[in-house]
Amino acid sequence: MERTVYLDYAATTPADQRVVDAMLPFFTERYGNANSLYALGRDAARALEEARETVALSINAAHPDEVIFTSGGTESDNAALFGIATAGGRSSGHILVSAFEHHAVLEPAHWLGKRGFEVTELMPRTDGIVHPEDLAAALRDDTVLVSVMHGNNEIGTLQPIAELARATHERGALFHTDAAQTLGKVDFDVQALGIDAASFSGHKIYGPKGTGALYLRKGVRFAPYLMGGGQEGRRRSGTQNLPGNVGFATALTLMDAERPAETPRLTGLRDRLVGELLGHIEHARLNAAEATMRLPHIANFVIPGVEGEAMLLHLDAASIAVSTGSACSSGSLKPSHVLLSIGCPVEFAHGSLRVSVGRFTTEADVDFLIRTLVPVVQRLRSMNPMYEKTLAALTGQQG
Amino acid sequence: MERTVYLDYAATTPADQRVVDAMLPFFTERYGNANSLYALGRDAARALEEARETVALSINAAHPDEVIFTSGGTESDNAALFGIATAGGRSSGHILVSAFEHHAVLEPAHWLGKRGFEVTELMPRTDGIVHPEDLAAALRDDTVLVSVMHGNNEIGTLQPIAELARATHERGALFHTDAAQTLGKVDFDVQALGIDAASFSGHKIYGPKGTGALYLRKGVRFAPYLMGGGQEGRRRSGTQNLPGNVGFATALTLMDAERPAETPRLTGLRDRLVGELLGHIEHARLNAAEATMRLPHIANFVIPGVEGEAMLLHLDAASIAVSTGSACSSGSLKPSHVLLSIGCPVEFAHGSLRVSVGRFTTEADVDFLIRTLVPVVQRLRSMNPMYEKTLAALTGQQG
Amino acid sequence: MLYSDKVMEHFGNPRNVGVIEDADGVGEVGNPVCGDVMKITIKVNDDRIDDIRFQTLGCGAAIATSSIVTEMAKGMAIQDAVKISKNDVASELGGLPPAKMHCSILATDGLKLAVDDYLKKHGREPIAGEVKSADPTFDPHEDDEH
Amino acid sequence: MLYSDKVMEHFGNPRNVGVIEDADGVGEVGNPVCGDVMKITIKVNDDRIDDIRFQTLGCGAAIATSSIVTEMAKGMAIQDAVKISKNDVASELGGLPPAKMHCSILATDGLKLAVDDYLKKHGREPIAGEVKSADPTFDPHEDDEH
Ligand SMILES: Cc1ncc(COP(=O)(O)O)c(C=O)c1O
Ligand SMILES: Cc1ncc(COP(=O)(O)O)c(C=O)c1O
Repeated sequence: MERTVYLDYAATTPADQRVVDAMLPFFTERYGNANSLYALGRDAARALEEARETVALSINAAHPDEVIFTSGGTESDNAALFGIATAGGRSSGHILVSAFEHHAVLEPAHWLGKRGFEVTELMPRTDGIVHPEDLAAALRDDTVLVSVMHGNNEIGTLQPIAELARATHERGALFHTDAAQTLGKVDFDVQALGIDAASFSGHKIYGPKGTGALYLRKGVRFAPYLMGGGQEGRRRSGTQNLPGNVGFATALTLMDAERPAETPRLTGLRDRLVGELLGHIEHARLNAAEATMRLPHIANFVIPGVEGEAMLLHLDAASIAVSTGSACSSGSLKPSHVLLSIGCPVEFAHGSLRVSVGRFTTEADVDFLIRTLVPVVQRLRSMNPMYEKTLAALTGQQG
Repeated sequence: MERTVYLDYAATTPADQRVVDAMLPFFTERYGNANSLYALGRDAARALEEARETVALSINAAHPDEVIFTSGGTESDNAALFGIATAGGRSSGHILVSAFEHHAVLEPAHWLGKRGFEVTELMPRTDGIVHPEDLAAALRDDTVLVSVMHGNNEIGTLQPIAELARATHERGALFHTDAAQTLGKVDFDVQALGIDAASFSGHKIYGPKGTGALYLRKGVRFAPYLMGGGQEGRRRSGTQNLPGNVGFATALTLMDAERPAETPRLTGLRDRLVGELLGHIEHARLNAAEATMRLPHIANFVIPGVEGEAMLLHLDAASIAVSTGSACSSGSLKPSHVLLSIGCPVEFAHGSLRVSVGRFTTEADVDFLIRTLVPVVQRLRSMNPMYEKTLAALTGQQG
Repeated sequence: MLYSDKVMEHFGNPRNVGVIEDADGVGEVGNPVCGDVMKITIKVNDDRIDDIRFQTLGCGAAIATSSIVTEMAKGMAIQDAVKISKNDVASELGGLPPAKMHCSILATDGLKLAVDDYLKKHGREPIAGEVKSADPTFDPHEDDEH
Repeated sequence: MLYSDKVMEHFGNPRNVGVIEDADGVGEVGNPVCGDVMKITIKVNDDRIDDIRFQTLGCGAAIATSSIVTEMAKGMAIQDAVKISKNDVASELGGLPPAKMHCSILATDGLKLAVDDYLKKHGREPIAGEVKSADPTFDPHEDDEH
C-alpha cells in the first residue's frame, strides 16, 4: 500500500496518528459507559462532554447540547431529514432539496416524498451553485424544510448557505446543510450562517470512520431517528462511541489549527493540478469552472472520449488513487447525478475524473498524476471507436 | 481508574488489547473506502468481507451477505423493527414484542404502534422467561413480526428462542431477536435457532463501541433504515467503519475461542456472588431465581429497604462499579420496566442491584464487593424511615 | 448526570441523621413507590428550630438535600424555615442535575410539614402553605419536563 | 465490486485492439449515453474468422470482454462464433461482478453483428438471431436486477 499516490481525500482520509493516539486510552482504560453513575462512567461522561464542547466551539454553536454525536454523515443526514420533517408527528408538507445533494439526503427526501410529503429538487445552475433567487422562487407557504449541501463532494463548489438560509427563514421553513465535505476545511460558523441543522462526518477530516455529528439549533423540533436508551439528550439513542467521538473532536481541532497554513497549500496544489491537467490533456474541462467559491481540495474534470472507470483502473495500475463519480456510487453504472444536474452531457459524465488533495499530498504527487494520465488518456482515446466523431463534435462546438 | 473493581460488564466492556491491535492498521494505513475501485479500496473491501465472513461463520449464517454491519445494538434493533415491519411499503399489521425488551426495541415498536401498526407487549412470567405457549396465544393472523430478546440485559435470563421462532413461523410471522447480550457468551447459531433476524453489539464483547451487526436471513424483505450511498448491499448506507468492523469480528473470534474455558469460570464467579450475597445480606433476593437457562455473567438482586442509586454511589466510593436498572436508563427515575414485568413490586424495584462479571473479574473482586456491600446496606437501612414497616411486611409475608 | 462535590460530600457524610424521640414536630413525605421517603423530626424552642434530624430512603440527591436542609434550618425561626425553597436547597448544594430537582422539593416539604405539625400540636394555624408531596398519590417526577 | 485477475489482465493488455481497414464484417454496438461503445471488425475466410479487431469505449469489463471475445472467436467458424454467449465470455474471464454482466452482452452482440454484416454483404441470410443492443435506444443496464 505504501507508495500509493492517494488523491481521493474527498472519499475518505486516513486517520491522523494524533487522532488515533487521542482515542487509544478510551478503548482499554477509560472504557466506561457515559451513562453509568460510577467513577468510570462519570469519567466517560466528562470526556464525552469535552468532545462535544470542542465541536460546539469549532462550529460556534450557542450551546454544546446543540451537538449530537452520530455514526457518520449518512446518519446525520437521515436524522436531519426525517427528524425535522416529522417532528411533532407532522406527516405532510413541502421539502426542498438541491438536485445535487448526496444520496444520504436525496434518499430520505424521496422516502418522505412517497409518504405524505411533497419533495422538490432544486436545480443548481451550470456554475455548480444553488442560487438564492432560485430557492426563493421555489419556496412555498407549506415548505417545512430546505436542505442544500455546503460543499459539493464531487465538484467542490461552495453554496451561499447564509443567503439560502435567510431566504428559507423568510418563508418560515427550517434550513439544513450537509457539511460533510466542508467541516474543518473552510470556516464553519453555524451562527454566522444562520442555519438550523448541519451534518458532519469524521472520516473526511482525518478522524475515524463511523463517526460524525448533527448540529441542531436549540429550539428546533426534532423527532429522534435512533430510538432506545435516550442518550444524547434523548435525541440519539445508542451507547456513545466515546473513542470515536474523542477522535472526531481531535480531528476537528487539528483541522482548525492547521487550516490557516493548509488552505493556501491545498489551493496551490489544486490550482497546479488544474493548470497542468488542462494544459496537457486536450479537450479536458474543469467542471463548474465558473464558480469562484469552492473547496480548496476538490477538482472535477471531464475528459471527453474516455470512460471514467477505465481511466481510474489504469491510474490504479500506477498506484494512483482517484475517483470518477462519487465513491459511494462507483459500484453503480449510472453517470453522476451531480454532473448531470449542472448540465454536463451524459456521454461526458461517463468520463469524469475527481481528484481531491489532502494533508499528505505533495507537488510531486500531482505531477506524477499528470505524467501518468497523459498516456492513459491517449491510449483509451485510441481504443475509442467514436473518438473521431466526438472530436469533430467538440471542435465544431468550440469553433 | 486503575483499581476499579468493574462489575458492570453487561453495560459495556473494555476493548480487548488484541482487538485494538487488529484495528490499528485500518486507521492510518489500510484506510481506503471499501467502495472505491482502486487497490486501497479493494484492500478495504477484502478486509470488510473477511470480517463479515468471520461473523457469519460464528453465527452459522448461510451466507456472509446475511450479516449487515451497523453502528451498534440500538441501530440494529431499530433497523430490524422498522425495516421488517415496513418492508415493501407495508404500513399496518400486528407486532409482538416482549414487555422486557431493551428500549431500542420497545421504542421503535411503540413508534410503529402510533403509525398504523398494532403492537402488543407480551409479558414474561415471574421466572423471567417468555413462554412459547404465551406467545402462541398472543399470535394473530395479522401478526407480521415478533421480537423477543435472547438474553435479558438486566436479569440475565435466556429465552427459548428456537421454540418462540417456531411458534412465530407457524403463524406466518417473522422472528427477530435482540442478541446484544448473548452473542459470544453462549452458543449462537442462527440456523439452529431458526430466526429471521438478530441484533448484535460490539461493545458488549470487548469490541469497540459504535459497532454492531444485524443478521438478516436471505429472503427476508427489508426496508433499509439508513439510506444513501447504498453500502452493505443496499441495506445500510454510510461509509463502512472498517476499523470498527474488523474490531467487532476480532472480538467475536476471541469470545468464541475462549468460551469453553470462560463460561464455567464466569458461572463459578456468578454462583459464588449469588451465594455470598444472599448469605450475607438479609432479605436479599435473586430476581428470576427460578430460571435455569441464564447468561453466565449477570445476576440481579433486590435488596429491600435500600434505594439503588444510593447503594451504587456508596459502592462507587469504594471503587466498585455496579449498576441498578439498566445503564441506559439510569439517568431516568423510573424503576426498571424489566423488573416490573416479572412481577417485582415497585418499591423493591427501586432497590435493585445488577452485578455482571467478565473477562477480567476475579474471585477477589466478588469477595470485595460483598465485604463492601454489607455495611453499605446496613447503613442505608438504618437511615430508612420505613425500614421497620418494610421488615414487618417482609417477615409477615415470608412467615 | 453528574453530582456536584458538595452533593457527594453531604451524601457521603450526611448531617443530622436520625430521629428525635420526643420531637415537637414530625414531617413525613414521599412514598416508596416513587422511590423517595423522608422523615424530619424537629425540636422547637421559642419558635426557633433547636434540633433537627432526618431519615431518608432515596437516591443520592434525596439524601444530600435532606442533609443540607437540616443544616440550613437548624437554628432558624420556623417562619423563615418554611420559606426555604427548592432552589435555595439546590443552590446551597452547588446545583443539582435537572432530573433530580424534585428531590429538593421533598426536603423542603418535609421541613414544612414538621413545622406545621408542631404548630398544629399547639393549636396554632399552619404557615407552610400548600405541601403537594404530603398527598400520598403525589408523584414529584411529574414535575419534570420530559 | 472486484474484478478477477483475468479481467484485469485483459483490461491491461487487451488483445486484438484496432480496426481491420478492409474488413469483411463490421459490428457496432452500444452508445455513448450508456457509457459503452464497441466496434468489431472481422476478416472471414471460408466462413472462418481469420482476423478480428476491436475498439471499445467503456469500463474495465467492457474492454476485457471485448478482448476475450476476440481471442475466443479468432479461428472459429462463424456459425460457432455467433453462439458464444455472455455466460461463456464471463466464465472465460473467471467471472464478472453482477453489475458488469451486461458488458458481456455487448461483446457477444458486437461479434454477432459483425458476422451478420459479413453475411449480408455476400447476400446471405443472417444467422445471429435477435441482437437487442443493435437498437440505439437499448440500455443494457435495464437487464440488471436492481
Ligand atoms: C456530502 C456528503 N454527505 C454525506 C456523506 C456520507 O457520510 P458518511 O460516509 O460519513 O456516512 C458524504 C461522504 O460519503 C458526503 O461527501
Ligand atoms: C439487550 C440490549 N439491546 C440493545 C442494546 C443497545 O446496544 P448499543 O449500546 O450497542 O446501542 C443493549 C445495550 O445497551 C442491550 O443490552
